[in-house]
Amino acid sequence: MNTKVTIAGVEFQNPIMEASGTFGSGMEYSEFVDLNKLGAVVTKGVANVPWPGNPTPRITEVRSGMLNAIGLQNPGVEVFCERDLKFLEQYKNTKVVVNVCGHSAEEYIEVVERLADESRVDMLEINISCPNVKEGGIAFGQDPKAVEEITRLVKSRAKQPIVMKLSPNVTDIKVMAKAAEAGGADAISLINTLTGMKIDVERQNFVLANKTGGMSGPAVHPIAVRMVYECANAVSIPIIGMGGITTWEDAVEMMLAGATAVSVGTANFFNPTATLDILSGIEDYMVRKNIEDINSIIGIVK
Amino acid sequence: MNTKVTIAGVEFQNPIMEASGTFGSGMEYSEFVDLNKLGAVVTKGVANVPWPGNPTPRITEVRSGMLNAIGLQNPGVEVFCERDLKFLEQYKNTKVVVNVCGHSAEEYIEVVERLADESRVDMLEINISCPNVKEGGIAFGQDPKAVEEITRLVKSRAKQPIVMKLSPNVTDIKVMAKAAEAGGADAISLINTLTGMKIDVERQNFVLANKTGGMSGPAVHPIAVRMVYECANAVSIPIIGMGGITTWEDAVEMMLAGATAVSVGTANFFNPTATLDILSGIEDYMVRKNIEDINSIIGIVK
Amino acid sequence: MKIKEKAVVLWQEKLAEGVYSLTLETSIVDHAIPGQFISIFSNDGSKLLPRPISICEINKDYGTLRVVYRVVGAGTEKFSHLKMGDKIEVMGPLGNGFPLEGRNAIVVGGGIGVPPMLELAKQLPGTVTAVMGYRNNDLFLTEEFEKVVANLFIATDDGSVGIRGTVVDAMRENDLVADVIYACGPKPMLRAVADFALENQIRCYVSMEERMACGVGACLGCVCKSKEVDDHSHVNNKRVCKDGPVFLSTEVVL
Amino acid sequence: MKIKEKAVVLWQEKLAEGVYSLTLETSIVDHAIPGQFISIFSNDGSKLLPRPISICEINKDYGTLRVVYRVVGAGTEKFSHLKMGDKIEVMGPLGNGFPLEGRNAIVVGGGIGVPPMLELAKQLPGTVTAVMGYRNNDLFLTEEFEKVVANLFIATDDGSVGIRGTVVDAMRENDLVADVIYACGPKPMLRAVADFALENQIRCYVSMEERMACGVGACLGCVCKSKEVDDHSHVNNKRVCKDGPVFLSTEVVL
Ligand SMILES: Cc1cc2nc3c(=O)[nH]c(=O)nc-3n(C[C@H](O)[C@H](O)[C@H](O)COP(=O)(O)OP(=O)(O)OC[C@H]3O[C@@H](n4cnc5c(N)ncnc54)[C@H](O)[C@@H]3O)c2cc1C
Ligand SMILES: Cc1cc2nc3c(=O)[nH]c(=O)nc-3n(C[C@H](O)[C@H](O)[C@H](O)COP(=O)(O)OP(=O)(O)OC[C@H]3O[C@@H](n4cnc5c(N)ncnc54)[C@H](O)[C@@H]3O)c2cc1C
Ligand SMILES: Cc1cc2nc3c(=O)[nH]c(=O)nc-3n(C[C@H](O)[C@H](O)[C@H](O)COP(=O)(O)O)c2cc1C
Ligand SMILES: Cc1cc2nc3c(=O)[nH]c(=O)nc-3n(C[C@H](O)[C@H](O)[C@H](O)COP(=O)(O)O)c2cc1C
Ligand code: FES
Ligand code: FES
Repeated sequence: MNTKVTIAGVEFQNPIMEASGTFGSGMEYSEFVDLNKLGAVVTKGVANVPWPGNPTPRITEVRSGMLNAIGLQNPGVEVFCERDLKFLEQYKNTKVVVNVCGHSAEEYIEVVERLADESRVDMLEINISCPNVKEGGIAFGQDPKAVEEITRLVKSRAKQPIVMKLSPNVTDIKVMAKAAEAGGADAISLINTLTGMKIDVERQNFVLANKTGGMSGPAVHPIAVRMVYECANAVSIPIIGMGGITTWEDAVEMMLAGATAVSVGTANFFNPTATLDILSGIEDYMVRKNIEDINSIIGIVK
Repeated sequence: MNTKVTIAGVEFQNPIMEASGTFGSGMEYSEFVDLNKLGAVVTKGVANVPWPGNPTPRITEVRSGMLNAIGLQNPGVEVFCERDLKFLEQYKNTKVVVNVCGHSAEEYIEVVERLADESRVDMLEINISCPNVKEGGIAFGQDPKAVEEITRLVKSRAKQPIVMKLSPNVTDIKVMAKAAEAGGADAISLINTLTGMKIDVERQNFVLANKTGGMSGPAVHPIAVRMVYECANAVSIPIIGMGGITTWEDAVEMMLAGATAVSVGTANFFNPTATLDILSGIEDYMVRKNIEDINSIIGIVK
Repeated sequence: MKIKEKAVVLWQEKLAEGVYSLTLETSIVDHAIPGQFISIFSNDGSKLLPRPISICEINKDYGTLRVVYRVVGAGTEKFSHLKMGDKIEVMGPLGNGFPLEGRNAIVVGGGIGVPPMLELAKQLPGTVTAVMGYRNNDLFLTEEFEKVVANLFIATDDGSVGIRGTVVDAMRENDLVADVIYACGPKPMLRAVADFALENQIRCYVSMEERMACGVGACLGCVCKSKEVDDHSHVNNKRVCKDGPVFLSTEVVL
Repeated sequence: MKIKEKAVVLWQEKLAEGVYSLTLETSIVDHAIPGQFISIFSNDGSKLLPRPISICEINKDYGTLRVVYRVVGAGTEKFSHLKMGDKIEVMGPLGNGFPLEGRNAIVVGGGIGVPPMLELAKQLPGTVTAVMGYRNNDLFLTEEFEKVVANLFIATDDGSVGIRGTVVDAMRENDLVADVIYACGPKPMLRAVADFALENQIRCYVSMEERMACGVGACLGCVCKSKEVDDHSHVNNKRVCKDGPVFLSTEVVL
């Protein structure tokens, strides 16, 4: 039985990753999950310098999901390399995908160049879709010209393959996927969070300090599957699918729709072993359905 | 205590309507709900001629919501006037909002003109956002020029006030709201359903015959609140808010965000008295919070 | 008159592998007739749509309804854990139900289509022959049918009980005749029974299934193709939940 | 060592209006210390995030943990219906817990901040004075505190029991002195206690609250402002779930 998948020449032992920002750099969850068993660890977004993020409350529950407005708090790329990458050294079987954020093209470039010679970094995921950053972030991800341009810039400086992470808050996700492909992206990942809002009716005020937050969790899964399906039929670069994946069925759905690999985000918060549970569910499915190679199910539902 | 709200000169005894397509023309639910107590009955989309809709399965459950791909099955405007409007004659306290669908501008116009002299029709809701119609429908709702144009056309022929119903499947809902306003809309309503997909992993096929379906129910509520809030701050015409309203809190949230009235859709399916339960919840809230006039809470959260 | 209320679980038992019998105390019973169904709702806020389940027995004296269901997914799995005294949201009675006709009736059930035939068999005015199809010898409800029908024939896929084959094989092999047939089961079975009825010029009612949302005829989610133009939308689509689930085999496309 | 598992409800009782005591059998107890908390999960698939609840008592002999909580929303409302034998998903122990210090300690609890002080009071090495604030005479846990502390002072908002006023009023009025103070309760109370401690040059630990998602330090959802640069992100944000919930009153912005 083969569970290996390859994206832009990088071979992952299996298609299960966790989603950026939901797993730190794996440290905290290593008490629950043997990181060496994951396809990849995808780190929390890293910027050129430390970012303080948004004021609290940053988190609120919504039905079958949550809103977050962390605002990309992170220690900056220096501390990240010294601490997080060093920590990840010990997990040789697992690939490391570093999620990169920035307020401007220059900031992305700075991070990408700092990471260029870090051997522990197998791939870069460029977050052009975080809805919680005012100046840059989502603006990039909602304009195809900007997507193509930033992709081209980042690609020209990056030593590792680059995955462009797309925002679902767009009229036509296919246009964004094609823009990333045109810019030279090695792969795309989707979906980032959908912008939502919750109001406290007793206090008559926003629940989140940031007013809006990014919605994630099982509630968004049908939208994510639709978008992955649309992109799979619009571009020929591989797709990392995510959004609400909670059970192995959700992951298989995403792969049938066209994802080469999948990321598990919010589910970690209520099931710290979600990634490995999903992996073993997929393995059982393969046995039951006589699937020799996981690659044979990618995108077969048309 | 005043629960009356006014939209484009039409006075509703309270801000609670049901959402188009989830309540027929009220007949089936009149066993559970005294239609005379609702702010308005909003009918299922009506076209110029009968529409057969999509093949089945048309319905599937998703977490905290559902997907539907009914495809606007309806008996056409003639039967609608003879049967449904006649039926609604008896509910004098309740306003009637007729939801209008079409494949082309001409088809919308035909319906609007046929309804012009029907005294039981208080308002028209123009559905330019149904994701299940290939030829027209959503294409209109995703292009601001088309929105403005169809609004202008319909407005020029309609005798009743018109509400343009917007699609949430867009990058910037404010742009669409402004386009409707520019075209002369008397109000806007939002959100229609978000396009989603579900795949059956055992059969390795789409669950819905139509492949994609419109997602509705509590899962979409945070997105709907965000969009209503954005529109309320972008246009000065009134907003009918909907999307996942299930409890009175959901309805109040929507009004605090800027909706003058609200529609309850999917919730009817699991709670046939949802509309009236929500109404009485709001009344209790007004008493508890000493709110004399429901209008005083509209859009106060900024 | 349709009701939505919390029913009380009086009794639940396992009848066969994955098949459960649930007896509910609910005032829905007051207006229920055979062939109608109820919507059962989950207590889980992420599972909102009803699970439509046919009525298997109606006991007006005790104010109880019985349903028999197979565990096929997350909803029915949760139902299978219900215990005496638990409360569960139900709505009904829904649908049209079977018209009670004929001096000689055959009731045909396949798999989880068997249960609705029990109350029907009890209430039919004439002589009733039951033909029941199962996968294997893990039968259910057969003893209860024996008590209320004149003849009972069983067909199993693996031949472990009764005839090896389909319910139609059983009907043919036993040269069954009647003036009306009632059938509930998988589509291919309904099709075969309808063909048999047509050949033998017997009036035939079939009970249909479709995914539902409202259960009351409002959402147009659950339509099946009808041969004639339908009353609601005039487009040859009948609503299974409202115009059905019981249709003449000749009025729908099977 | 953190564990996520299904705990068994051994006992639940109502202590005061809307306040419940829940005793759980769970192996989380093996590594739990006072001031830590557990995440309690709902069985409802639409409510996914944990409800963080402080540990009120630790009984390693029986393998049980006790928590005391107030019903404030849908999640805690559902918990209040748990009965003996029910199972519920929990994760823990989470957070750092209180360091056990001092020869003379004051433990201060306000409202639903009272419970975590009980196990702390039991385990503190020195003499313990407890100061508890409640809204009114609907007290809870006071009898249990009486058994384990040297002195117990009560303050109520309405003056119906003990001193009318705040816990700090009670501390001032009774001229309480100590070499360490531990406090849990609403922010304004923590602020007042911290000020009192500063004035009197007493070391003071406060237990903080924030909305949580992961509960283990990964999501950065639950930060509070710290005076010094934090170890994780170097931006003066400490994670309540991981770096806390217990902080020195001087290291955080209250
Ligand atoms: C009129 C009618 C009468 C029925 N009577 C019975 C009965 O007496 N006994 C019995 O065991 N089953 C009966 N069924 C089928 C039963 O409704 C489904 O097996 C059940 O809804 C599955 O729910 P689940 O949550 O376990 O499965 P899931 O697959 O997890 O359900 C997910 C969704 O799909 C829907 N769904 C799944 N399978 C079906 C199906 N076959 N038909 C319609 N909707 C489906 C569910 O209602 C739910 O909305 C009947 C169906 C209909 C339409
Ligand atoms: C470290 C810590 C320890 C706590 N210890 C206790 C305790 O011992 N006893 C007790 O009664 N309460 C305690 N709380 C508060 C408790 O977590 C909330 O009252 C509870 O989560 C409310 O859940 P709900 O579903 O009833 O309310 P809802 O308002 O319906 O909850 C909705 C969401 O908001 C979150 N939330 C609501 N209120 C709070 C809050 N005050 N703090 C953090 N998240 C909140 C919930 O976790 C949930 O995600 C503690 C909180 C923290 C952070
Ligand atoms: C708390 C939280 C923090 C996140 N931080 C990031 C981030 O730093 N960079 C990024 O690209 N995506 C971030 N995301 C988005 C997730 O990676 C993922 O795209 C999204 O949550 C959808 O997946 P899910 O539904 O499985 O969580 C974050 C999501 C959550 C919930
Ligand atoms: C079964 C179904 C049918 C619908 N039909 C229509 C329709 O005919 N016209 C329309 O404008 N919206 C239609 N809608 C969209 C609803 O009116 C509403 O905008 C949407 O469902 C969001 O609200 P909810 O989450 O409360 O259901 C339909 C929705 C559902 C679920
Ligand atoms: S389920 Fe809504 S019409 Fe049948
Ligand atoms: S709750 Fe995730 S870091 Fe604290």
